[in-house]
Amino acid sequence: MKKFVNDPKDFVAEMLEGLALANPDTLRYVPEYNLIMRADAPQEAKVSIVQGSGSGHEPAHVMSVGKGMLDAACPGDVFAAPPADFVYETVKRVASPKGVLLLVNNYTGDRMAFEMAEELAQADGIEARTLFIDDDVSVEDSTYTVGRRGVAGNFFVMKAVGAAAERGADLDEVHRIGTKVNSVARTMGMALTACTPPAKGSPLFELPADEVEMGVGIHGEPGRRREKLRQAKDMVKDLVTAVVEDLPFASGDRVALMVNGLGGTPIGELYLVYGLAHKQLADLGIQVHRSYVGEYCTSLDMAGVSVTLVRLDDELIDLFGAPAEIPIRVF
Amino acid sequence: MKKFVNDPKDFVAEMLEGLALANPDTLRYVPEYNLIMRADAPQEAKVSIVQGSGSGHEPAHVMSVGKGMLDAACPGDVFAAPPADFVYETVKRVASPKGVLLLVNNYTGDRMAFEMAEELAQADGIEARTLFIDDDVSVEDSTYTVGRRGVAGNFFVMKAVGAAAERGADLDEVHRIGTKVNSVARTMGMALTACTPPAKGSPLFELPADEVEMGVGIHGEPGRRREKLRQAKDMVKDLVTAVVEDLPFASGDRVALMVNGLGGTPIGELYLVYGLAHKQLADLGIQVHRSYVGEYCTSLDMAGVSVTLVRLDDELIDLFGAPAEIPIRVF
Amino acid sequence: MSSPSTQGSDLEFVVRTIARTAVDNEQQFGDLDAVAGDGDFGYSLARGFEIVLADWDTFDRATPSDFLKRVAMVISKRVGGTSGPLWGTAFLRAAAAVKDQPDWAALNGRDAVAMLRAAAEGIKARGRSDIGDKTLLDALIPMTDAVEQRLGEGGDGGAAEAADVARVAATSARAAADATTPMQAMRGRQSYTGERSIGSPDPGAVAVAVMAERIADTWDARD
Amino acid sequence: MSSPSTQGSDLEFVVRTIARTAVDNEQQFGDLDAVAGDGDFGYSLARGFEIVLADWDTFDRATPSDFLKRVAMVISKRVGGTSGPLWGTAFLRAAAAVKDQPDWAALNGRDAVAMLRAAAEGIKARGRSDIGDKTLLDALIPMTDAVEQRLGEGGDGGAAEAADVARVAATSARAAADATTPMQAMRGRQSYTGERSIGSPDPGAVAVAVMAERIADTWDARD
Ligand SMILES: Nc1ncnc2c1ncn2[C@@H]1O[C@H](COP(=O)(O)OP(=O)(O)O)[C@@H](O)[C@H]1O
Ligand SMILES: Nc1ncnc2c1ncn2[C@@H]1O[C@H](COP(=O)(O)OP(=O)(O)O)[C@@H](O)[C@H]1O
Ligand SMILES: [Mg+2]
Ligand SMILES: [Mg+2]
Ligand SMILES: [Mg+2]
Ligand SMILES: [Mg+2]
Repeated sequence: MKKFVNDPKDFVAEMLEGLALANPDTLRYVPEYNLIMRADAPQEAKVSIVQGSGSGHEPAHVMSVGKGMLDAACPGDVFAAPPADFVYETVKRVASPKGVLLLVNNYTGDRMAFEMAEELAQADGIEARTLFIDDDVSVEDSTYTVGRRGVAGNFFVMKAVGAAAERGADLDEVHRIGTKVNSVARTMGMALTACTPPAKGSPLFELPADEVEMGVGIHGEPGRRREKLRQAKDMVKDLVTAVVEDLPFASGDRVALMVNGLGGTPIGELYLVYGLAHKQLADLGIQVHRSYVGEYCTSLDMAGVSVTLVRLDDELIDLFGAPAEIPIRVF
Repeated sequence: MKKFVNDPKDFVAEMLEGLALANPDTLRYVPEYNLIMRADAPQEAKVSIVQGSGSGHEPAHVMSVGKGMLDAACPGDVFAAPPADFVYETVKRVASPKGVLLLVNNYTGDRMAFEMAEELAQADGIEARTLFIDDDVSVEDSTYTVGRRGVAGNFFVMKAVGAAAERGADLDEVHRIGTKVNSVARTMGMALTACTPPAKGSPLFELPADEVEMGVGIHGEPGRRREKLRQAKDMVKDLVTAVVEDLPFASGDRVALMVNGLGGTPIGELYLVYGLAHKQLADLGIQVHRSYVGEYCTSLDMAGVSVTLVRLDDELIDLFGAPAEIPIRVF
Repeated sequence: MSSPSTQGSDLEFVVRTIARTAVDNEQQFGDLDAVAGDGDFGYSLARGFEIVLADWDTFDRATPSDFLKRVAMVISKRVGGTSGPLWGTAFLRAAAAVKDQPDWAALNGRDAVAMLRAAAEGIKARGRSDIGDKTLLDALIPMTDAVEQRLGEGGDGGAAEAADVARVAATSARAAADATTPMQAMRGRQSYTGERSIGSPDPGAVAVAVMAERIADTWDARD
Repeated sequence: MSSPSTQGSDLEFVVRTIARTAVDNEQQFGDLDAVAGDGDFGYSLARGFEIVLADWDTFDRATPSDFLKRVAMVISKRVGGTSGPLWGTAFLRAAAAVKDQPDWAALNGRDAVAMLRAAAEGIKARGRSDIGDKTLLDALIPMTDAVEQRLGEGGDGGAAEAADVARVAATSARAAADATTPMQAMRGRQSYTGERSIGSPDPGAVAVAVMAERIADTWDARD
């Protein structure tokens, strides 16, 4: 394993410490609960937004805490949902009179932790509501699973509910908006390489030099199929087609298009993929209104991409364009 | 080679096309010269800023074109300086009555291309001036080379001269500021893995599983020494020490600290490295005033980091904090 | 605190043995999870039950229910992933099942069955899962059925009968865990691997069996 | 356009042979650069001279100087990396060296030496380099010296002498290129590798030798 790591058990804590040191004015770090929160949360006049998940998906979600996005994030260990109690403690700290919205990607462990935390918080009189995100189109037969997984589409939910909350929307309204975004967001990803969890020290699965995993999950879960490595244009075509056909997106739709790197793929390649996807959509009469190219929801050092489409309307265009101030900035 | 690539000869062109498609309102792409420029350049009242280099270092420099940063970037092929003519054509297109500042990382090919372009532009009556950036401390014995290399520190030069130009500073003033930033910026990098240029299709050098290259260049050039992989804290300590001792930085200094990923290292690890570097500086009495964690100047898919320190004064703090609008954004 | 020979002490013995088994088998349980899951099952369980053992003497023992609630709290607080909420819920529901029985000495076999049933129901509810999904329920429920049946057959209620019930639990749990091998996982991380989950036993079910066996093996040596 | 038997035609022959050599040896030159450099030398040269050959018939040939300037422009325009500016400058300076000689037919051996010297000076200035730095200068300068010496020895100025001068150039360039093997690179990407550059010849110097050899080998067959 070649990583910047000390004792792997300290990986998450040391990453969060670095994040807090880099953002001393805006963030607060509570080590007992792996908790990163806005220094100025809770805001009395605003619904608080919380998201948690396993670690290893950075910048999701700890680096998306800030004005206009999350009020707090509570990550677990690498690829493991946080303990319910961490979530509960997080909710208590950012509890606002206007309520708390909990965003959760749809995985068994995460669902359970957040549902338990919601119950505990409600027992304390905190108005808390949970919203599940499940944008991944790659799990086709959900009868064998807990349903579709939440992946990079969660960014759009965070952004929209964060913007709405900042403008004073109440919990019902914020929940409605988040649900709507989730209902029009679709994602599919693919891996060129496996990822290596620090504590495991070796790749999570074996992927031969000439094979890729189509529809991979962000914890390295298998997706639709394993297939031969091909030219970018052929692989991207399959990703875009799967996403487009799922909602389905249709000619005349305005969309947000995100090309998300899974951690090991350089941004030059991401822009190449973006260009291919954009042109494919244009050929279908689908108009890209807003573009997102970079890393949003990663799988440690996995080389790969995911493509997300969100069908836009005027409300979403307005919310997506709202300002935000989070640790992920470049200058 | 596992990359998102079609014909490797088209890699740079397709990346630039994607970049232009993702930023239709703000950028213009001129395929004949690999040129990315602000759609609204040149601005009569503003010195124009141009930077070029080989490709493969994205987001440097094509994704740093925009208000407050570069007016244009002219990349060459992967790791190859652009032809002088590309630079010349770029300068012509963004020539402003207030002049053009050319930023160049100090490599033989780049120096020559930009010097030739400067001469050609001056022959056309364009006021053009070139500034060389050489922040890399890892080349110790520069009698055997063309001197130190320009690496991630170039970001700070771009940001400062971009901000000054935006405020109307003249060419002398912009050149003075850029020279000053370069004189107080120091960087050192290290690689955990080699990178694979698309056209080569195999890693540029061999690095055994338990070895790292300390002081690596951004084209995979060797640096100070090859050594055993160690815990992050030990390796980061050596990087920070080399950078601090070079200027040298001293107790009481205010600095900007950048932890730059070389392309294959996930941001979680970058923040872990950031925390270690920040604390080491604090122990030395050096105060981090502004932090930068992410990818700024990469080497394709190389896993590794560089650490940059810039000694700040009030003028630089003001310029670094100025607004900018470039393709690298997250929302 | 209850004396070594009371029923309350039997409950403490059972819980402590579960905890020790989790800690001692971290590696084995993790390896089982690595076959079709993500390899963290042993790590998660061990981290939680380690703290249960460390905090052992500090738990409120006013009633059996209070005691079980403390155990549940530690697990919920410190264990992440899927196992934290499932095992935490199991202990919390077991606590609720005996909340009307404040007397440690009066706990009996029927209470044991009630606690196991409540735990299984809690896991079902929390995990949206049921028997047949290839989870620890596929060991826990058959084991509870076997224990209930054995108790229905009657006995002298003395030490010999209790040891025999423990043995029945162990035997039935092991058989049930073995029977998960040909099943396809319908819940948890394993389920995304689809058919790749067939051919190895469910880690959670095996853990239940190993715990029950250790209880039976050490029943007569309990203190 | 000049007739096949003029001096002007010899210049065209030399330039065309250089270009063909660059295109035909892309792989070999690249492999040489991969030893201690970054492997792109063959690619860069070939891309430029490919265009020189493609545009061959379109070049302005009013004077030898105009012609060389066109070649220089193509190289400067299309070749990146280090080789573009160096070879572009070399041709541009060669053009300047004969700018007072508008007559293709009047070009002679002294002009050839002047062009080679000017090219070398241009490379030195552009590359901030000199003989001994392990670059193509270490083949180009000794070759020019040898040619000048051979011309000083006098001859009939006829076809036999010209062929002999070409052979002298090839022999001296090859010997000089071989002599770069034990040197340590002081310029270009190779120089960062420090002592790792010792033990293999400089790709640029070898390219000069291969070009000179092909000129000598095909001198009598030129058209
Ligand atoms: N939804 C569920 N209901 C009941 N038990 C489950 C469920 N999901 C997983 N399990 C049990 O948990 C075990 C795996 O636990 P663990 O490794 O901690 O979870 P994860 O799958 O999140 O990594 C499985 O072997 C199974 O017995
Ligand atoms: N500064 C210089 N002056 C003269 N020749 C040089 C210089 N740098 C490199 N060369 C020559 O160029 C050759 C390498 O060319 P190329 O591979 O295109 O450059 P790069 O080193 O930028 O990859 C070397 O073998 C050497 O002969
Ligand atoms: Mg897990
Ligand atoms: Mg090169
Ligand atoms: Mg697991
Ligand atoms: Mg080279």
